[in-house]
Amino acid sequence: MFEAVAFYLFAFLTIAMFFITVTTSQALYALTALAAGMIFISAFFFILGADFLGVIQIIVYTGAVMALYAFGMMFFDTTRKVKEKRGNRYIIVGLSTLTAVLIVVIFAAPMVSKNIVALYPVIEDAGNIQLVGVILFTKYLIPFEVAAIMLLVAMVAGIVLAGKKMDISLTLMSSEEIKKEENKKVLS
Amino acid sequence: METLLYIALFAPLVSSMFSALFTTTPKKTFVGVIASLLIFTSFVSTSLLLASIVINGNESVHVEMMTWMATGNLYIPFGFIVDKVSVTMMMVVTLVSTIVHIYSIGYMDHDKSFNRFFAWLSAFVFSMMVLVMSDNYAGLFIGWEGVGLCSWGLIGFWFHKESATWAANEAFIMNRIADLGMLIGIFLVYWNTGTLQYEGAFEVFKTLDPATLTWIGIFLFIGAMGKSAQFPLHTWLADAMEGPTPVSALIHAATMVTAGVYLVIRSNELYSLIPNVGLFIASLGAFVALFAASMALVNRDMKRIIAYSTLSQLGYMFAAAGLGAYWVALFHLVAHAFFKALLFLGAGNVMHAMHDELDPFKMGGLKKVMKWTWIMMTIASLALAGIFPFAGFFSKDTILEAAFAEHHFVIYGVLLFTAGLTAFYSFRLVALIFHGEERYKIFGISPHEAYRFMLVAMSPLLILAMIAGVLQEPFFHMIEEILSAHEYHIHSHTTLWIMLVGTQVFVALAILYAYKKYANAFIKVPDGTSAIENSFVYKFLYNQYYIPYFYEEYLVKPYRELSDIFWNKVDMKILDASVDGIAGIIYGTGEKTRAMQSGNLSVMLRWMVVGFVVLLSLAVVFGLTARYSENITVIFSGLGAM
Amino acid sequence: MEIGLNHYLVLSTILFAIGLAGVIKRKNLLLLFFATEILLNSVNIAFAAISHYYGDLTGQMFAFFIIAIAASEVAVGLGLLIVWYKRHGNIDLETMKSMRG
Amino acid sequence: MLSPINVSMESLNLITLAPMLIPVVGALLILIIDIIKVGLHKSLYVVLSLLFLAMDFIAVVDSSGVFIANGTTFGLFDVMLIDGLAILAEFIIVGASMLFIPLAMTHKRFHEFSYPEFFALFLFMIAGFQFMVATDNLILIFVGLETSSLALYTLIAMHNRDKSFEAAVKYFTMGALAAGFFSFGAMVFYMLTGSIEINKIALVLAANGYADMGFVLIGVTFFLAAFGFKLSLIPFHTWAPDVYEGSSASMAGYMSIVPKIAAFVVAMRFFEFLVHSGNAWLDIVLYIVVVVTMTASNMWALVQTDVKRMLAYSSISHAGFVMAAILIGTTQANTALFLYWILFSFTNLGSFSMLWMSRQKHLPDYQSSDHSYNKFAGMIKTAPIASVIVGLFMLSLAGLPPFALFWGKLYMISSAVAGGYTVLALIMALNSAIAGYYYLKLIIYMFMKEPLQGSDSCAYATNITLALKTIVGIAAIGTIFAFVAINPLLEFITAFVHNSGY
Amino acid sequence: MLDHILSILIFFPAIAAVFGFMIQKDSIRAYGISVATIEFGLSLWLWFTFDGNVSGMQFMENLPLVPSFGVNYILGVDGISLFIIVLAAFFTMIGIASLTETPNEKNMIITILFLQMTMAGVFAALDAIVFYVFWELSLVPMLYIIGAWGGPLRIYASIKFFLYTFAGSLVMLVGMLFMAYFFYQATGTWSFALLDWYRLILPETLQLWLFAAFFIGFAIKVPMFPFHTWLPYAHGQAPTIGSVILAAILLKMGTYAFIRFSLPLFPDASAAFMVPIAVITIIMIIYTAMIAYAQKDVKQVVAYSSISHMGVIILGTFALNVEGITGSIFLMIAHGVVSGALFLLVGVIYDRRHTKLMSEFGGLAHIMPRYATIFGIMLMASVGMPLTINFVGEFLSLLGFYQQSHILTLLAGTAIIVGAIYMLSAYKKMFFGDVTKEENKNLPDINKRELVALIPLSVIAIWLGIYPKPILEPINNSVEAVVRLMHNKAQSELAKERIPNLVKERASVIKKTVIEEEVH
Repeated sequence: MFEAVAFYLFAFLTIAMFFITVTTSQALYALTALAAGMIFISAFFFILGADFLGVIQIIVYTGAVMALYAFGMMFFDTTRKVKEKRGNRYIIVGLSTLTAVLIVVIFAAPMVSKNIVALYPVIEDAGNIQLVGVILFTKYLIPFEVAAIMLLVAMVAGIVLAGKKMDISLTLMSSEEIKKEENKKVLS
Repeated sequence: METLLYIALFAPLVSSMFSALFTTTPKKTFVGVIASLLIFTSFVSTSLLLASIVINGNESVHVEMMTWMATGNLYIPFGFIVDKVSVTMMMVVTLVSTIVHIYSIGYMDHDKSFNRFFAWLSAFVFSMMVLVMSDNYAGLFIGWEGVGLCSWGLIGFWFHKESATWAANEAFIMNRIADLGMLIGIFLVYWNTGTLQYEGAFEVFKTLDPATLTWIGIFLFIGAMGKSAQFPLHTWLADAMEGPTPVSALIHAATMVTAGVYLVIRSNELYSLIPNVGLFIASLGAFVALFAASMALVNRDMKRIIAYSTLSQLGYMFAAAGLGAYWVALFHLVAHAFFKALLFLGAGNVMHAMHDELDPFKMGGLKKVMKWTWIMMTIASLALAGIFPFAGFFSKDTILEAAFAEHHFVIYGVLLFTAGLTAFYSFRLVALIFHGEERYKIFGISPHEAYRFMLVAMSPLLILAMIAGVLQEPFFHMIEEILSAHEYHIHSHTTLWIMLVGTQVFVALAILYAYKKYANAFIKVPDGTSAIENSFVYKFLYNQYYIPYFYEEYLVKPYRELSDIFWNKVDMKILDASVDGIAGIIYGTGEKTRAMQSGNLSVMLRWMVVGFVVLLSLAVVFGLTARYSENITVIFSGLGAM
Repeated sequence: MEIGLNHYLVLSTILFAIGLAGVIKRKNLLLLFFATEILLNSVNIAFAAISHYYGDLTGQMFAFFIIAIAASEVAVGLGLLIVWYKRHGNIDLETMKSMRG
Repeated sequence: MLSPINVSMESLNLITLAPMLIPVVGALLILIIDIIKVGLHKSLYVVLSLLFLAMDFIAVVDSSGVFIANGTTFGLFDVMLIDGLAILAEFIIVGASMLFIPLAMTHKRFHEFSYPEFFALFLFMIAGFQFMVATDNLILIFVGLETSSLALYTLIAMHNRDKSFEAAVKYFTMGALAAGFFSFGAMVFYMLTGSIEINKIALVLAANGYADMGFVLIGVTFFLAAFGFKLSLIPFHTWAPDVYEGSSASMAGYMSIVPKIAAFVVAMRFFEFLVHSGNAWLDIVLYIVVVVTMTASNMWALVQTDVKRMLAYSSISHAGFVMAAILIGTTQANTALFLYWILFSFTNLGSFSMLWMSRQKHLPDYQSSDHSYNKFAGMIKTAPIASVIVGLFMLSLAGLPPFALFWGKLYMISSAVAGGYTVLALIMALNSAIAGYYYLKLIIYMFMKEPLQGSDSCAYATNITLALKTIVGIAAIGTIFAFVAINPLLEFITAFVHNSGY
Repeated sequence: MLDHILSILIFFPAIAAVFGFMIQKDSIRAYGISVATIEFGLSLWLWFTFDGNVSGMQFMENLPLVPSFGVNYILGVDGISLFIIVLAAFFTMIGIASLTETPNEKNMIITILFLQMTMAGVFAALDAIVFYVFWELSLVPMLYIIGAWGGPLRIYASIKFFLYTFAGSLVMLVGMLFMAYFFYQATGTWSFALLDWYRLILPETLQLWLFAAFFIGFAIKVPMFPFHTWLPYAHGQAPTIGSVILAAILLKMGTYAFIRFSLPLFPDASAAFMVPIAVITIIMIIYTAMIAYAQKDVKQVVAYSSISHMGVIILGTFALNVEGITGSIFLMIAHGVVSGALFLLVGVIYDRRHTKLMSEFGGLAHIMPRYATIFGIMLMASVGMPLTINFVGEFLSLLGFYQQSHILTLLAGTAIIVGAIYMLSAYKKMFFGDVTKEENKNLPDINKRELVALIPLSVIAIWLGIYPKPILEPINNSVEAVVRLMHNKAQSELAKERIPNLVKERASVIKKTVIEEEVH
């Protein structure tokens, strides 16, 4: 019973938050709603016994991602009202409703799940974090490392893109201008 | 013997090529002389061949020079045969052409294309020899087309004249129509007999069924119709008179136009197997005889009148050949060649004298200045009219007899009536030209007689026109075996005599009427005001039954217009446009739908989602169908739909 | 009233649809990125739920990596936005139309 | 309680990881060098990258030896995978990258090549692609995909001008959406089978007899959308022309080859069993997608005024053409895919390199874009050899024999015929004819038009250096003399594909 | 060397063309002429060493190219292809020799040499893919020739030419691949070798489809109605040499391919499609002849006349008997010579007046008698005057088809009428009448350079008309082999009936020899 109540409560909250995120015209509201939605999602993770995931969700999303977005917002000065044309509302509403309805139609149907063998079964007497750790460093070691590389890539990319290097464009400068620029650097 | 044959055949070719060497140089008389000599050589060789054949009896000379085409079962050699039929024809060809060549030296004296003329003329003789001498249908066809080509070149000899080139093309194209028939005939012969050699084919003909033979006969005759200008392919002959007069004498009177008759005679073994076709040929011949004569009655162009008379005489020949009297046809062909060539050459003299004036109404009284020509043309006309004892009497009366003896009285009647017309228009011409007032003086022309040597050259024809009749008996004996000829005997001598005398009287009356009407001093140049000129019959005849008009209006013009439509409308607007249209649709689709790539990220995302949703709905529909397929089947079967 | 896997799946689907709607609706790039986050998060719920109901940890792993991916995407995406903003002073989708056709 | 886990080094099969590690190490090395000394010339990084790529190539050769000896080999907890597809794809990825990287050595300076980060990211990207193809684990595929994609977005943006930012943003945004699709699709399959490894998914689905067809189709739809984005299948292609136009010509050429082959391999792994499941829906949908992609992009290519954009659409069309192989699904078709792509790499890289060679920094008046058609008008008069080479590449792209791509088309259409898709074969053939037009258009501009007034004769060679010449030379030779190499290639590829069970 | 003479014939001009880039501009012409002459000499040598009594392939070469896919470099000639190869070399030589002042002469000559390579390749190839390679490759030089040296619409014309043919041949390629796949199914190995394919007997329905696929490729190339619309543009815009080679050789690829592929591979389909194709050819013959009559541009007259003549060639091919096929092959050569010469002749006047409109001329026979004479000879050859080269071909083609259908042959035979109509009227418009235009009064007559090309062509046109045997005999032997093969492969009643059995007809052969003996 608790589970059902919690589910419906958080389901309602999440949907509401995300709905606000995509519909509001105030960027700040959107950001806040998104962050709230993320936290509510972590609630599901806890309900489902995925504690590690829940923690990560809060740390990464609300901690890192939202912070980034917040910085971004400050930078972009989007606190003012975002103007958006309301032309193609029907398309938007239609498309998304259709998608939802279609998938719901399917998923509401009973599933025939046979032959499913849990490859990495949840062991009752071990904590979720322990289990995750074991799998992460055996089976998913490589993806884990690759994810690290990915983060490195993202970091380098972020630095390159947002850094000073992109301020002048060598692509658009003629060779004389480039020369001049280099001399300036040497002098400075 | 073979050497003689080759000389007879190739001397004209040598002559032609020799003359051709000088086509771009100014006039050189020696070209004409040498050409004439070479043709004469051919004539001599032919005479020797004739002599040897006559002396040795039935023997023929047959050579096979080389293979022409050989593929599959088809085998066509360049083979030549000189037998009694072909040698007769060769004699006519070489004799007349020798005379015409010599005559032309004078006639073409002032023409700057003198050399070219001899090249074409000799080439024609060569082609004609090939036609005559070939021992197979394909070889015949070579000559057949060759004479057509030379005829084109000679009709259009004065190519600066629009009318001449037009007439040349008309002649060529009309002949081509007939040649198609001939070609089909040849194909039929090949696929039914496996060979194109006369000998082999004739052997097999005897075993074929009449239907096939009829088709072969018809198609070959279509070929003959074109070359011999039979109705309805006759219009080119009159127009062909645009060519120089010696050409008319040689090609359009004596030799080429008789090639059709020759073909029928040559294939007598075929036509004697299919009397029905023969009867058709005879009927058509009789019709053309009358038809052409009627047009000659009112025409006002000297050469055209003679041309129509040629047409008419060709009708006689076909009538004879169609009735199975091949030797008579051949004999008339020979005799006709002599007097008609003479008539044309005489007309040539007149034209020369009158500075190419052709309307006899503008002449008159020329006998004073052109005595020899007058004599020659009168005799030739007498021969043409069939007055005893000239050549025409013997040949033409035999045709009448043959028609009578074969009990084709309608044909006989038509031919008899035509004989009267022939006499009338021939002497209308003679009377208008040589008798009566000297009307030409109004036009300031001072006529003169032709060169002496031209007249001398014409003299053999004059003599032959006069005495050819005596050759009838020996000719018959020579030819009787090969053409399975027999003399036509009217049952009673009385009938025969009545016929002969009657015909003569009829013809003589016609001549007298012509003289009475046209040899008087009151003839004026018609100006289109007289009652007779406005009569329907006159106009009808004068306009050649409106047949050329009909051809022009209903064949030539539609062809041209249809061609234009095909090009401008069908080819450009439909076919080409549809190809371009396909390309255009593809390009246009690209042009129109490129707006989909608006560059707007939102739209791009939307496309992506749309694509996804479409796929998804398909998946759902399909998935649901798969899942509930059993239920659906049940429902449908309940509805009776499945 | 037992909460089954289907409930979570339906929830996930609804969230995904909301995300999708956001993606096609938003003209502001930053808000657009929010929508993509929703997409990924909705999948995470489903993964966790399946993982739970199957008693298999793989789903959680997937969700974990999805979170990592989302994070790095944010970094790069914001980098790009910053560059664009520096040049154009806005992050409006409608201004990105220099290439078309 | 958890039991300790013993892992033996042998069971890890570290060799399976070697090819990917090399570029990662290279990238890190480049980053370190940059930290130690700033402002080194780009040639250093080019050569370093080349070296690492060469080593990578050798490592791939080595793993192909492993494959020949042992067949399909798993490693590192069955996450890594060496099979024929992986090796072939890696050959193409590494080979094409080796052909691409010297294109950095242009005569003019361009922004991206002036920074070592470019080369580091480039190597990371290659590693990402390699991870993507050398596994059948959806997680690793996803992570590899994102690694390479994120690097690629940056590389595009680093060209540093408005169009390239725009391109990068568009690519990125759509990529994010595609990532959403991918993860949802993976979720569906995980839900259906409890597994995220493609071969296991296939096994489970087969064991169930595809009972949940509806769910499978939902999953397939999501994957199709995700791959469709990566492979630029219509209607998920909209990024392609803009991104190609926005990025530098060399990068565009690279993008038309390497990311796609990686995606093709994944798609092949994924769709292979589905196509053979006798599912009419997938057949129909793939059929439509393939035909529409080929045809529509051809039509759009017809109306382009910029050569690079035209080539972008033509690349979409080629991708659609090759996608047919996945639809057909026979060994011959899969072989044809690789053969086609190898030959396509040479030709397409060659033609993009020719554009790259002629890239100006400032557009003259008569030019509306970087590589508008009229830039090439009358090129035969001013730069005969260059124009002959461009013509050659165009003819090859059009599928004119005996140039490289003809053989690819030949084998591909043959596989369609042999697979029973006769109508598809005809459509493919006719599409080649449509495509002929726009390739021809460039040839016509080069060979048959007069040069424009005021055009600069050396505009075509403005960027030329020995490195570029070499690359173009290699591409040209590969294009012309492809017929010599077809047989060994064919045998090699057939053996690899066949032994991998595809 | 003889073992590889075909390869040499193919690649010698190509290699020479590559070296040609090194030659200085002013000397390129001499180089081109000498290369083409050597090539022609080689082709004559090929003819000389060719054994006319052998009906099969000679000078075979076989080199594996993609053996695992059954693509091999197989070459060989028989009587069917030999003379077209010789003709191609001949026209390349004549074309270069008679080349008038052109801008970028060097490019032109190099292009022509490449073209020569592709032409030799098409006719020597015995592997479908090798054939296809050369077939497609021949488009490129032609595209360049038309597009770079053509008239005002040259680009449109060249694209149209290229794409139309390209599209058609791609369909053909699908057909070839299907054929190979069928071979694979039957034998378990891939093969594109034509001689392998000959051994295959296909089910009739499949034959129909494959025939159609090949037909589209060939018909566009020929070009057959209604796929012919590219040709007038191509000819109308191409420079003289382009038109000459296009008409003389390139169009023959289509007709040649019909004999090489369609007939022996699909005898049943050929028999089944005989009547529809005959109807198409009749439309071609009459319809295009009428269009030719409506033209105002003399080059277009010749161009449309080409289509009309191609109709006769196709008709002869689909006679399916020895006479017809032999005739059609002979007519290919004949039409090559005649139309090539006619285009050269048109080029002569175009060089002088820079117009091809007939209304601009008139009375040229006065000013340029030699030109008029040669034109006249070719005109007569074109209308199929006996003792010219065309007649032999047309006669045999029509003769052959007559066995199949009387009425269709009668209709097709109108070729000789309609042909005469447009040709004579064109000749009349150009050469007859008075000289009306002032510009025409001082035109120089034909010069030596032009005579170099035209005299040999005139001689050939007449020589082969009188004595076609040296060509006809080898053709005949090879065609007999083809017909025999077709008859043996034929399955349907219709095909058995339409394709003659040569063994059965031995009886009439004996009869022929008997007649020959009697004659001697």
